[in-house]
Order: sequence, then structure tokens, then C-alpha cells
Amino acid sequence: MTKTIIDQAGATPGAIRTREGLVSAYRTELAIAGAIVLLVLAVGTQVPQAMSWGNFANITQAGAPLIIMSLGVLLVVITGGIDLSVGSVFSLTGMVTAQAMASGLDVSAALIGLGVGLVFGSINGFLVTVAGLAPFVVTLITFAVAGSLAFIVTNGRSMPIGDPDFWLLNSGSLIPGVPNYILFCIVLLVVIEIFLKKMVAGRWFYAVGSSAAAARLLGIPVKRTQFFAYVASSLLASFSGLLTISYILNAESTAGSSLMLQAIAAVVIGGASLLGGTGTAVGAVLGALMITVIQNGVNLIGINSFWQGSVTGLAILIAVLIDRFSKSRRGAV
Amino acid sequence: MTKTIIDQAGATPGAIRTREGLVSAYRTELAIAGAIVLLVLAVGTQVPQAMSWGNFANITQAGAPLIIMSLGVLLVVITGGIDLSVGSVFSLTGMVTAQAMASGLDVSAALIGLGVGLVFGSINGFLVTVAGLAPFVVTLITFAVAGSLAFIVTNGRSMPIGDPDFWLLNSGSLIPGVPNYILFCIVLLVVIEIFLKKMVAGRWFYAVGSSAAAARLLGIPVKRTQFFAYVASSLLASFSGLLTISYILNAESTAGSSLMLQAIAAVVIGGASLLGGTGTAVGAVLGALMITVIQNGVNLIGINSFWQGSVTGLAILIAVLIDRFSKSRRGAV
Amino acid sequence: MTDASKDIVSVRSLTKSYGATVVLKGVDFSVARGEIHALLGGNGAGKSTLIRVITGTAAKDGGELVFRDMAGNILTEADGRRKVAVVHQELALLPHLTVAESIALPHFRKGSRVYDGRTAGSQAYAALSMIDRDFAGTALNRLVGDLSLHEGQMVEIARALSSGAELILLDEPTANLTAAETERLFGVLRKLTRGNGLSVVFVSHRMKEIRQIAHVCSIIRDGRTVVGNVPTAELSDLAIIEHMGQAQATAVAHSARPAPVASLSDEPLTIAETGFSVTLQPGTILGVAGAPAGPETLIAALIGAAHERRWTVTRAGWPDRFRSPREAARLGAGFVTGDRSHRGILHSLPIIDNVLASRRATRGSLFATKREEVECLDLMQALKVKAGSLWHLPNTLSGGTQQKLLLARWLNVPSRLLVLEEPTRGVDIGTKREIYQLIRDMATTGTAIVWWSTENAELLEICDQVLAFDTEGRSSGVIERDELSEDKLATLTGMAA
Amino acid sequence: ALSSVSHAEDRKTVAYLAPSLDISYWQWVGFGVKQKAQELGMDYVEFTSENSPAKQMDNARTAVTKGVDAIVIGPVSSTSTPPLLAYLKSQNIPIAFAGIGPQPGQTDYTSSVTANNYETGKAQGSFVCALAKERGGNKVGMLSLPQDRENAQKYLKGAQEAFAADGCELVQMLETRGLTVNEAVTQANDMLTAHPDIKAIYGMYDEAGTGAAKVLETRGLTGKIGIAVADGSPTTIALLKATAIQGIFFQEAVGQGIDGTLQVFNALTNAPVEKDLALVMPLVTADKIDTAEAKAVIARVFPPSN
Ligand SMILES: Nc1ncnc2c1ncn2[C@@H]1O[C@H](COP(=O)(O)OP(=O)(O)OP(=O)(O)O)[C@@H](O)[C@H]1O
Ligand SMILES: Nc1ncnc2c1ncn2[C@@H]1O[C@H](COP(=O)(O)OP(=O)(O)OP(=O)(O)O)[C@@H](O)[C@H]1O
Ligand SMILES: [Mg+2]
Ligand SMILES: [Mg+2]
Repeated sequence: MTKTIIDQAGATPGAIRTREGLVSAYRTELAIAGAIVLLVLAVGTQVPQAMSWGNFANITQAGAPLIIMSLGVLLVVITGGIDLSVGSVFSLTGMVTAQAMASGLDVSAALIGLGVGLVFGSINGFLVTVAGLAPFVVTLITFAVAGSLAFIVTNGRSMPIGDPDFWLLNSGSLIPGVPNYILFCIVLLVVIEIFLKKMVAGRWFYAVGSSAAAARLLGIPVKRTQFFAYVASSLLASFSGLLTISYILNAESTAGSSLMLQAIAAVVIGGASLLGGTGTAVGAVLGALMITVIQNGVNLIGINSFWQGSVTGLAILIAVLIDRFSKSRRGAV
Repeated sequence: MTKTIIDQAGATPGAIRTREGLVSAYRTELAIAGAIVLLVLAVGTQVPQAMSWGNFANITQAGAPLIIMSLGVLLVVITGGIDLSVGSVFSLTGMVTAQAMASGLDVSAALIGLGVGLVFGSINGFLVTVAGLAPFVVTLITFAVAGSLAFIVTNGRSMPIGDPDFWLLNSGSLIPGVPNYILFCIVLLVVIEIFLKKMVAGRWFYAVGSSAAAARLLGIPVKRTQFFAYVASSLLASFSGLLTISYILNAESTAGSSLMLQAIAAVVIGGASLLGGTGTAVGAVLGALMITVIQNGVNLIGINSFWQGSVTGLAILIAVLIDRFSKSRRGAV
Repeated sequence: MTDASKDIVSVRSLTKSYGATVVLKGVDFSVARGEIHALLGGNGAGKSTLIRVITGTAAKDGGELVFRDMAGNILTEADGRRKVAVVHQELALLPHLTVAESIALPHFRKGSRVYDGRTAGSQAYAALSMIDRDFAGTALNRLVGDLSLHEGQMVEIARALSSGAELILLDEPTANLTAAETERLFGVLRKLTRGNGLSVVFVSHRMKEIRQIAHVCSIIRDGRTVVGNVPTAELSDLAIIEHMGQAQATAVAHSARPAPVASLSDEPLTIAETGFSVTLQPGTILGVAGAPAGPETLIAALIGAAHERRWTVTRAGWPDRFRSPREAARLGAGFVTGDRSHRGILHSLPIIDNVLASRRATRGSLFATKREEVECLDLMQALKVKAGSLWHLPNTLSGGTQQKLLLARWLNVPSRLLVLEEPTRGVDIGTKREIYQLIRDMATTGTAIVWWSTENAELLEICDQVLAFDTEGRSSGVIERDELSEDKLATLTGMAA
Repeated sequence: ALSSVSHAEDRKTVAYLAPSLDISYWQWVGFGVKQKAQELGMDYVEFTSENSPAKQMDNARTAVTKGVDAIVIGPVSSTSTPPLLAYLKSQNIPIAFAGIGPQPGQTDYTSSVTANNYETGKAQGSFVCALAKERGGNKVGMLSLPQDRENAQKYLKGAQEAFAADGCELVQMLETRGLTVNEAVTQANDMLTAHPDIKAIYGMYDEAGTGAAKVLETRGLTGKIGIAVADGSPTTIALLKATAIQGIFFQEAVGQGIDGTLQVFNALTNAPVEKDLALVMPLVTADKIDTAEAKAVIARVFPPSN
């Protein structure tokens, strides 16, 4: 039996760092931003116009609805939930607004459109918090119901927007020189990022997603936070729908159907975990931008439509692998 | 109800035990079965033919692919994952098999079709277990890639199945009197249910889904189990695709696109939680049947197809509320 | 001289880092057959990490790890690990499985085998009944997710005991057990080591237990072995504490302390059930002792965690019953949970959010300010928390350090009532004393404290009065400070100390 | 060498914007555009709008960024086009519609090549009604395209008028969601279960005819219940030859692509253009399928490789 006694001076406990480095706080986001730049450059070597201002305008215009929707989905995902209903709410908002305008209402029809978001968000929130049903099931149901209502509203017909000024919502400039769709994206990004990072209620979103049980014992209003997340998500989906009909002055029952998976993908690419408790607004916006840039690139290069799915899938794979790889190199898990 | 006898004396431990009753073990399943019966009866009051043997044959025939696909998705969901790629794998299998037959292969083309499932299941499994990516992202990528390949294989054309005997796979009778599609459903249901309940590896699925970290500490082969789940899911989706092209003797690139959400919904209606650790094969099959019965009912009654989504959504809501309500009455949460 | 062939496992110059943090800086450690070996060290010394390396859950960076068979032959690491069972500090529970299955499933090595529920049940029953016969009789078909923390701990121990392993590593297994259960566990361990040549590595911060059970001890400090294989009897308590690097820690006995300032309120608090009540003056520390069933319902009532009808809590300005922990927290009733991992730590949030969570929830401030960083740092220094940055995640901290984060949440928050469930669970000896002092200081400002502990010594040391529960969960009486003794506690709780 | 460079710079590009790829119809229109573009010495690119008007608009902008000279579009819907037309007008890019026309009242387009859905619906309705009467009944069923599409609404309107005029009763109409044969099989099964007295089926899209024929075959009712289908594809032509279905109203997908491309080319070269072309959808029955006439029609329906 070995017996040892070594004596040593008490080690001084190292100082604790209080500042959060920007680079380490936004590591995933930087990785995606890098991937986006690489993508744009790669497309640019094939199609020089990809680097033109016109194309950047195209990308932001095309990406704005997805960006806004992703910000909403992010809020739900941070609390540990999921929202499958956003695409349907997007479509239904458009149909309801267009129909309301057709029956004589002025721009206030947009408020009715936002009402769609409020109603469906509240239903989602209610069923998740009060009835205690699983978010996936609840929002799958509202996905089906809102999607079906989007057809019922106009009996399946697509609707032109009568009010000629309505396009100002999307393409006007509240701040001279900055089109509204860009303004809205930036304002929402900043507001939501600050809310999540700096406001107490924002930190609650993460706490609830991290452990609802622990959050409850801490005195955090878990159900209210979840409810709010679903309402915000639906409202943003609604707003995104309004922005889109204002852009193309036409509402279509199927307008949002491809957006739901894209929005969730954007949030996840942006570093959020579907288990809850993580994710940033910057990440979600970059994730949405990345998806838009890939689609834009695929179109610019003129890749056969059949191949688009494969190319998009592989691009996303590379982006998440880069992120994953940069993480494991730093030893974090 | 659980009956508990406490062994005070410890004399004959063999004789004294606690037993879980069948009724309580399959409570959710019974609730869905009840809901299905009610649905059929309700449709029957409108359309008497709903209760005919012919209609039951319609329902099983129409439901078989979804049932088989749901069993695969269930395996993934029990381990705490998700598989969004099943619909695309279903379509791609059909296209590849049809193309292989068109280029001269005989029934062995079906093996190539199953190879599609094997390849995509392995890719999913690899990316989830080895690369450590989130299941949602991984299977979203393979969803996009396989879906795009389904178009590429035949350049977008739909393909008739040349081999006239191929329909035997679906509609022949290996056991006289029982069409194969029913046989396959029953055999897969029984095999998977027994596997999950009675085999050690089956219990590993629940352990992994319950807590992958804990399962790993306990020496349970977590990654192997997850890998197997994704492969099984893709293989069953492939098989389901084969069964479908054998039924209609025609392969289409978009054949499976509506099936993915339905399969996940079936699994969830059947009582599985997307957080993992719960779910039964019986439940998944009943969930798939329920969805099929709703669609059948909507068609029989001739409800405007715009309303289908709403009706389906509400039916699912009622099913999960009944389940939820019966649970909380028993005090469990 | 070394008789290495007697060792079932030995490590030499073991190193291990997580990223930039070097955790093990060269550890030597060996366990002989048939011995119960205490592994000691302060919070964050590297005990759990060492155990993780031995069991293979973490890969070593450098050094040597040797397993031997009975005859002293060197085994491959894989073969050696098959002879090892472990109870981790953070329990490895499978919430959706039944108790019987949780215990027996890991023993089926091959997936292709039939899972025999009956054999599993007998195996589980046999193992569980070694520690608690009553529990074994009722628990087999319960879901693990429905168990309390201390029941979960018993399931974990039963699994290790029934594994047939030759070496069992127990990382603070008694932290969640009652005195009686600990006693029975020790009985089982003694029997197994004597009869079957089983070896046990035992980690605990409770000096009394170490002396009761361990023949020899090793002490690690800051990732290095400072004492290796010394018979426990040869070291005094003070020497052990000194080797751990906590020489400053003095044994503060219960001393007369200044009367409470009672600045917050002079309202007393009355806790009552039918035919029984106890009144808590501001600034007093009420200990709660006994089998978990009783204290659990009382605490749930105190913080509004469950719709508890048995207890009423009366205090001017408070409702009859809190409807939620949120209401309780806002009216000044704080709570530190005993279930650190599942109901305490917010695993995906950085340390700072974990520490400040309850302050933010109760203060009603809108923004998370920069000032909070300073506040957080102060709290961490008061509790001697070892961490690289406020922005690291809690799972980079040792178990005891995570416990300190939970305590920090309520430290110096002006509250009327603070309910603590095993607040020093897993905290090292040195810091424990300081925590006692910090809590006393809080009491001095008028906060009433309810302190549930399964460690009687702790109750004796800190409490003004103790409310005891019997094994059936009924309250069996209040012991005042002057009458407080181990014997009295044992009689009232029905559990031998 | 110089001339070949300048020739390359002169080369025009035409973009085809498909509403979605889930129906082979839109692929075939694309084939026609591509074929005609090659013939005219133009380059060809294609985009897909995923049934989203916003995506359609973005595609148009991307196409312009890329430098295309003309656009042939199968729009997501008629009403989705006004801002698109305004934008293309501002960029001075000619645009031809194929399959689905522009919103009524719009004028800023080069050409619109569509099928006359209303007239076809009427003709097919009469044909289906005749099939039912030949089989001793007057009840008919319909497997419809989603009724959110204008063409589907026009087909239905025409068919309803024909049924009313000819004394047939439309007892059930089921709309597809996925446009797959599998779905059509399920719907045809359900329809015949609920209404066993149906004597003829109106298939509004190709897969509907294939699915209905499949069901009749399984039930041993081939020929006993009549089927007429719109669109036409190799699959339905084979069924027509096997007399599993009785008539196909061909929609000239390739032809629409060809004609649309020619019109935008004319606009680019300042040749005269035809603004509105409503192509008739010729009926081909089993006995006529091998005639030269029918073969000429089929060449304008789908690519020869099919
Ligand atoms: N995953 C990790 N990443 C980074 N650092 C870690 C990680 N796990 C442990 N550490 C660090 O390693 C050191 C030793 O931790 P360990 O858990 O082994 O301590 P311990 O001796 O078991 O303490 P306790 O008595 O509190 O349980 C601590 O400083 C801790 O912060
Ligand atoms: N209260 C008890 N007292 C003594 N032994 C018990 C007790 N409960 C269970 N056992 C032992 O555990 C065995 C299995 O119990 P369990 O309840 O899991 O059986 P089971 O439900 O029949 O198994 P299965 O999962 O196959 O249905 C019993 O045969 C017995 O040996
Ligand atoms: Mg530890
Ligand atoms: Mg049992």
C-alpha cells in the first residue's frame, strides 16, 4: 500500500471574468455570417451580378418576410416550444386582410389581419399553457385549421389588394432612403435582441426553456412567458404576411406554405436548440438570410430547379458542420 | 389500475408481485380506438356505406403506407429524435425502383429501392450520432435532398411500373384470404411492439429517449440505438413507398410529400412525446388509422376539401384533449 | 511497500483538461481489494472528474490507468471497466422507465436478449430491499420520473449494488439519504467488502460518515494528490481539512448571536396543521428533521409549489395559501430546492443568469443591468465559487459549486422567509461553515429561516428550534434549542442517528 | 472570331417562371419554352415559385438581375401578377403568360397563351354526361383540381352548365391536395363507396384519370363506368389505348410554351405579336388515338422523351 502525503501551498483561486466577449457570445452567428459571405463570393465568381446593389436589394426584399417570421419562431423555440402554425397564419392574414379590403375597409383592414395573429397566437398559447398539450400537437392543429381557413375565406380564390397605397407598408420609406421592409427587419432585430439579452422578461424566456420546473420555483411566470411567446410568434407571422401582400398586392391561400419549415430551419441554423434555452435574434436573422442567399444563388447560377433542393440541403449541411466543427475545436459541448 | 401488495414477511417473493394491467398500460391507445369507432359511427349516420366491408377495405388499403411509415417514425421519436425525411425517402424509393425496372431489372429492383432507405437512414444516423447534429436539421436536409433527387432520377417524369406482377407485393396474399398490405401492417405492428416491450434492445430505445446522457452513463449503447432507429425509419418509409407503387403501378416524384407531417402526427396522436421516452407501436398504428378514417369520412360525406384541414385539426384536438383529460383525472401528469 | 497486485485499480500521473481548464494535474490514486476508500477534497478539487476517468465516461489526457484481476494480472481498460459500477454525483435517472427496469436494464449487456420483466423485478427487489424494504415492496412498477430525489438516489445505489461489480464508486451517495438509509447502506457496504472482496470508493463531505465507513483515504486538492492511501484513523479532522486547503475553516460552534434587527417586519409566522402549530419569530432558524415525506409537504405549502391543503401558513399580509411559487417569491418567501439538477440549475444559462434569477423575478426591475455583474461577482466571492467566467455554463462547475450558485440566488435578498432544502448538499467542509455564518447573518436582519437537513449535526449546529417528523410523515414535535440533542432527534424522528 | 463574340453578346435569354414543380404540366410548358428558345437561338433559364406570389416576384427580380431579356411565366395565380407586370414594364422586358392568364383588366403584357378552360369544361361535361347515359345512368362524379385555381373554377363552371343542359347530376366532387395518383385512387375509392350509382367520372387532371382507372380495374368495373380526363400524358394515353378511359381532352402544355416563347421573341425583334391566344383543348377518343391528327396534337402536349 502506497502512502503519500504531499503538502503544498493553497492555490490562489483565479480571478473570475465578468465581461462576456462579443466574439464568444456570438460565435455561432459569426460562423454563419462567414458562411454567408463565402456563399455570396462563390456565387459572385459565377455570376458577377450577384455582388451588385440590385441583388442585395433583391435578397433583403425576398428575405424580409422569412426574417420576421423567424424572429417570432425564435421566441417560441427559446422557451422550449415549437410553432408549426406560422406559415398558415401568414397565409390566412393575407387572405383576411385582402377580403376585408375588398369589402370596403381601408388600411385599417391590416389591423384585422393582425387580429388573425392575435387569435391564433392566443389559441396556441392557451392550449399549451392552460390545457397543457404538447406544442408540436397544438401548433400542428392550428397549422391545419388556419391553413384550411385561408382557403375558406375567399373560397379558394386569390385576392388582389384594392387599395393602391397599401404597397407603401412594404416599400415606402418611413426613414428617407431606407425602404420599410429593411427598416422593419432592423428594428425588430434590435428590439428583440435587446429584449432577450437585456430585459428581465427576456431572460425569463431562456430560463423557461432551460427548465420550466426550475423557472417556476424561482418565481418566474412560466405560463405567462410561454403564452406571450406564442402570441408574439403568431403576430410576427401575421405582420410578415401583411408585408408580403403589401409587396405583391395580392393574397394567396398557399402563400406561406413553404415558410414554416424554412423559419424553423433558420432559427436552428442560427444556433438555437429545439430543446429550448438557447438562441439569439441575430442568429435567427442570419439563418433566414442564409436560406435566402442560397435560394438567390441557386437561381442566379441557373441551377436546374430539380437540383435546388439538393443544393440548398447541402449548403445548410456545410453551414451547420462549420458551426459544429468550430464548437468542438474550442472544447465546448 | 396498479395493484400493490407489499411483501411484509418476504416469505415467497415469487408469488407476490405488482402487476400493471393491460387497460392502464394501453390507456391512450384505448382512448384513440374509442375515438376511431365514434368517428366511423358518426360518418355512418351520414353515409351508411361507411360501415360496409368495402369501406373498411378502402381504409386499410389507403392507410397501410401511412401505418408502416408511422411505425418507423415512432422508433425515432421514442429515442427523442425526429425524422422529417420519410416522405421524401418514400417518393425517391418509388422513383428509383420504377426507373430500375424501366432499365430492365426484374423484381430485384425493389431491393435497390430499399437501398434508398438504407442509404438515407444511414446518412441520418451518421449525422445525428457521429457528427452530433440536431435531428431536426439533419432530417430537414435529407428531406430536401431526397425530395430533389426524386425529381432528378427521371427528370421529373412519373414512371409506370413495367412488371405486371409487381402488384402482388401489395395486393397478393401470402396467407390466403389476407391481402399482403394488411399482413405487412400486422406483422410489423406485432414485431415492433414485441421488440419495444420485450427485447433488451427495445427497452434501450426508451432509455435513450428518456435521457440520452443518463443512458450513456449506464453503459447503454446510445449512438448505436439512435443509428438503428434512423435506419429502421428510413427502411420502413422505403418499404411503404414500394408498397404504394406496387398498389398503383406508377411512381411519382411528389408521392410522399403529404405523408411526413401525417406520420409524425400519427405518432403523437398515438401517445408518443416528441421529447422521447414514450410511445407504443399500437398507438402509432391507431394514430395513423385515425388520420386515415378522418380523411375517408371527409371524402365520403363530400365535405368541401377546403374544410378538410379544419376538420382534421379539430378531430386531432378532440383526441388529444380526451387523452389529456383522462390522464389528469387519474392524477398523472 | 507497494503491493500493486492487490489493487483493483490504480492511476498514476493522471491529467485531464476541459478546454483551457486543467482539472487533473497529475493524480495518483489506487484502490486495494476489499477496502472502503474515501476520496476527499474541496469543491472543484477533481474528485468527480477522477471518477469519470476511471469509469471511462471522460477520456484521460495523460497518465496511466491500470485495472487488475484477482490474480494481479493487468486487464485491458475495457475489461477492467466491466468490473466497475458507479453512482454519479448527478444522478443518471431514466424518468420514463420503471424502477425495476432502471435497476435491471443496464445489467443486460446484449440487446438481442429478451428483456425478462420478472427476473428484472426480482433483481431490483433484492437490491432495493437491502437499503429499504418498504420502498422495495412498493416502488418496482413506479416510474422513475415520479420518484423524489432521495428515492432516485436509492434506485441508483441499488443498481450499483446489484451490478455484480468488483469496484463500486460512490460519488456523494449519502447526500440525498436520510440517516437511517445511510446507516443501512453502510451495513451493506461493510458486508460486501468483507464477504465478497468488493472494493468501494466513497466520496463525501460529511466527516462523521467518513470516519464511520472508510478504512483509508486519499485527498486531492486542485487536481493533485496531496494525501494518498492513509488510514483514516491516522488523520485528525483538522489535518484533513488542512490538507484539503481549507485551514481557515474554523469549527464555529453555535454561539449567541445578536438579536434580529427585524427591520423588515415584526410579524411572526405561524405554521399549523390540525392539532399542531409552531410559530416562527422573525430571525429564527427553524430546522426540519425526519424522513422526507413530512418535510416535503410542509415545504410545498410554505412556497406554494403544490395545492397543499394539510398545512396553513399564517402571517399578516400574506394570503392563507400561496397559489404559486411566484406569489410566494414576490411576497418575500424564498426557496432553495434540494433537487439541484432537475429543479434548480438552469443548465443552458450562464452562471450570472443562474445566480441573479430570483433577484430578477422578485425585484420587478425591467432591465438586466451592468451593475448586476458586480453584484454577482460579490456573491460568488462570498461563497468562494471557483469559476473562470460569469458567462460559463453551470455544467463546467463541480457539483458542490453548482450548489453554491443556488444558495447565492437568495443570499442577501431581503426576504421574510427563506426555505432551504439541504442547502449545503455537496458543499465542502470549509465552505459549509461560511454558509452557516452567511445564513445566520441573514437571520439577523429579520429573515425567518426554515432549514431542512438530513444531517443531524448540521441541525444541531445552526438551528434555534427543530420541527421533527416521524417516518410516517406526521409532525412529532418541536425541540427548542436548549433541549436539542442527537438522541432527542432520533427519538422524535424514529430514525437512529 | 470577332463576329462570334458579338454573336454571343447578342444572344438573348428567356426565363421560364413555373408556379411549382409538383405537376408535370409545368415541366412540359418549360420543355416547350426551352425547345422553342433553342430553335430561335436563345438561352434558357428556369425558376420555381413554390406557389408563393412573393417568391414569384423575387424570381422575376433575380431574373432581371441576371440579365434575362424575356420571360415566359406560368403564374401562381392571375391576381398575383399586377406588381410583377408593372415591374417588368419598368425594366422593359416582354412577358408571355402560359397556362394561366393575367388578371382581367391588365394590359401590360406581351401575350397570354392559355387553354380555354370554360369551353373545355363544357365539352368535357357533355362528353362525361354522354358516357354516363350510355351506361344507363345520369349520375357523375368529379375528381377536381384544387378549386383555388382559376382554371379549376372555369372547368367546373363549364362542366356544371353542361351537366345541367344534358340532364346529368354531379353527385360528388372531390378536390385533390397533392395531385398524386395515390391520392386520386383513395378519393375515387371513397367516391364510389359513397355513391355506387355513379356511371361516369370527370377527371380534371391527369393523375385523376389514372387513379380512377386504377380503382375501376380493381373493382372489375372497367368500361362499366366511363372516364374522361383533361391534360393527357403517356400514362393516360396508354390507358386510353387499353380502353380503361374513354376520352382525353389534351391540353397543349408544350404548345403553350412554344407559342409563348415565340411571342416574346417577336416582341424583342419588333415583329407583330398576338396578345391573347386561347387554345382549344382537342378531344381524342380511343379509336382516334393513332391518327396523324392525334399525333400532331400529342407532340404539342408533352416532350417526346416521355
Ligand atoms: N465539462 C467541464 N468543462 C470545464 N470545466 C469542468 C468541467 N467539468 C468539471 N470542470 C471543472 O473541473 C474542476 C473539478 O470538478 P469536479 O466536478 O471533478 O470537482 P469535485 O471534486 O467533484 O467537486 P465537488 O465536491 O464540488 O463535487 C472544477 O473546477 C470544474 O469547474
Ligand atoms: N413486493 C414484493 N415483494 C417481494 N418480491 C417482489 C415484490 N414485488 C416484486 N417482487 C419480485 O419481482 C418479480 C417481478 O415483479 P414485476 O412486478 O416486475 O413482475 P411482472 O409485472 O409480472 O413482470 P412483467 O414485466 O413481465 O409483466 C416478482 O416475481 C418478485 O420476485
Ligand atoms: Mg463532484
Ligand atoms: Mg412489470
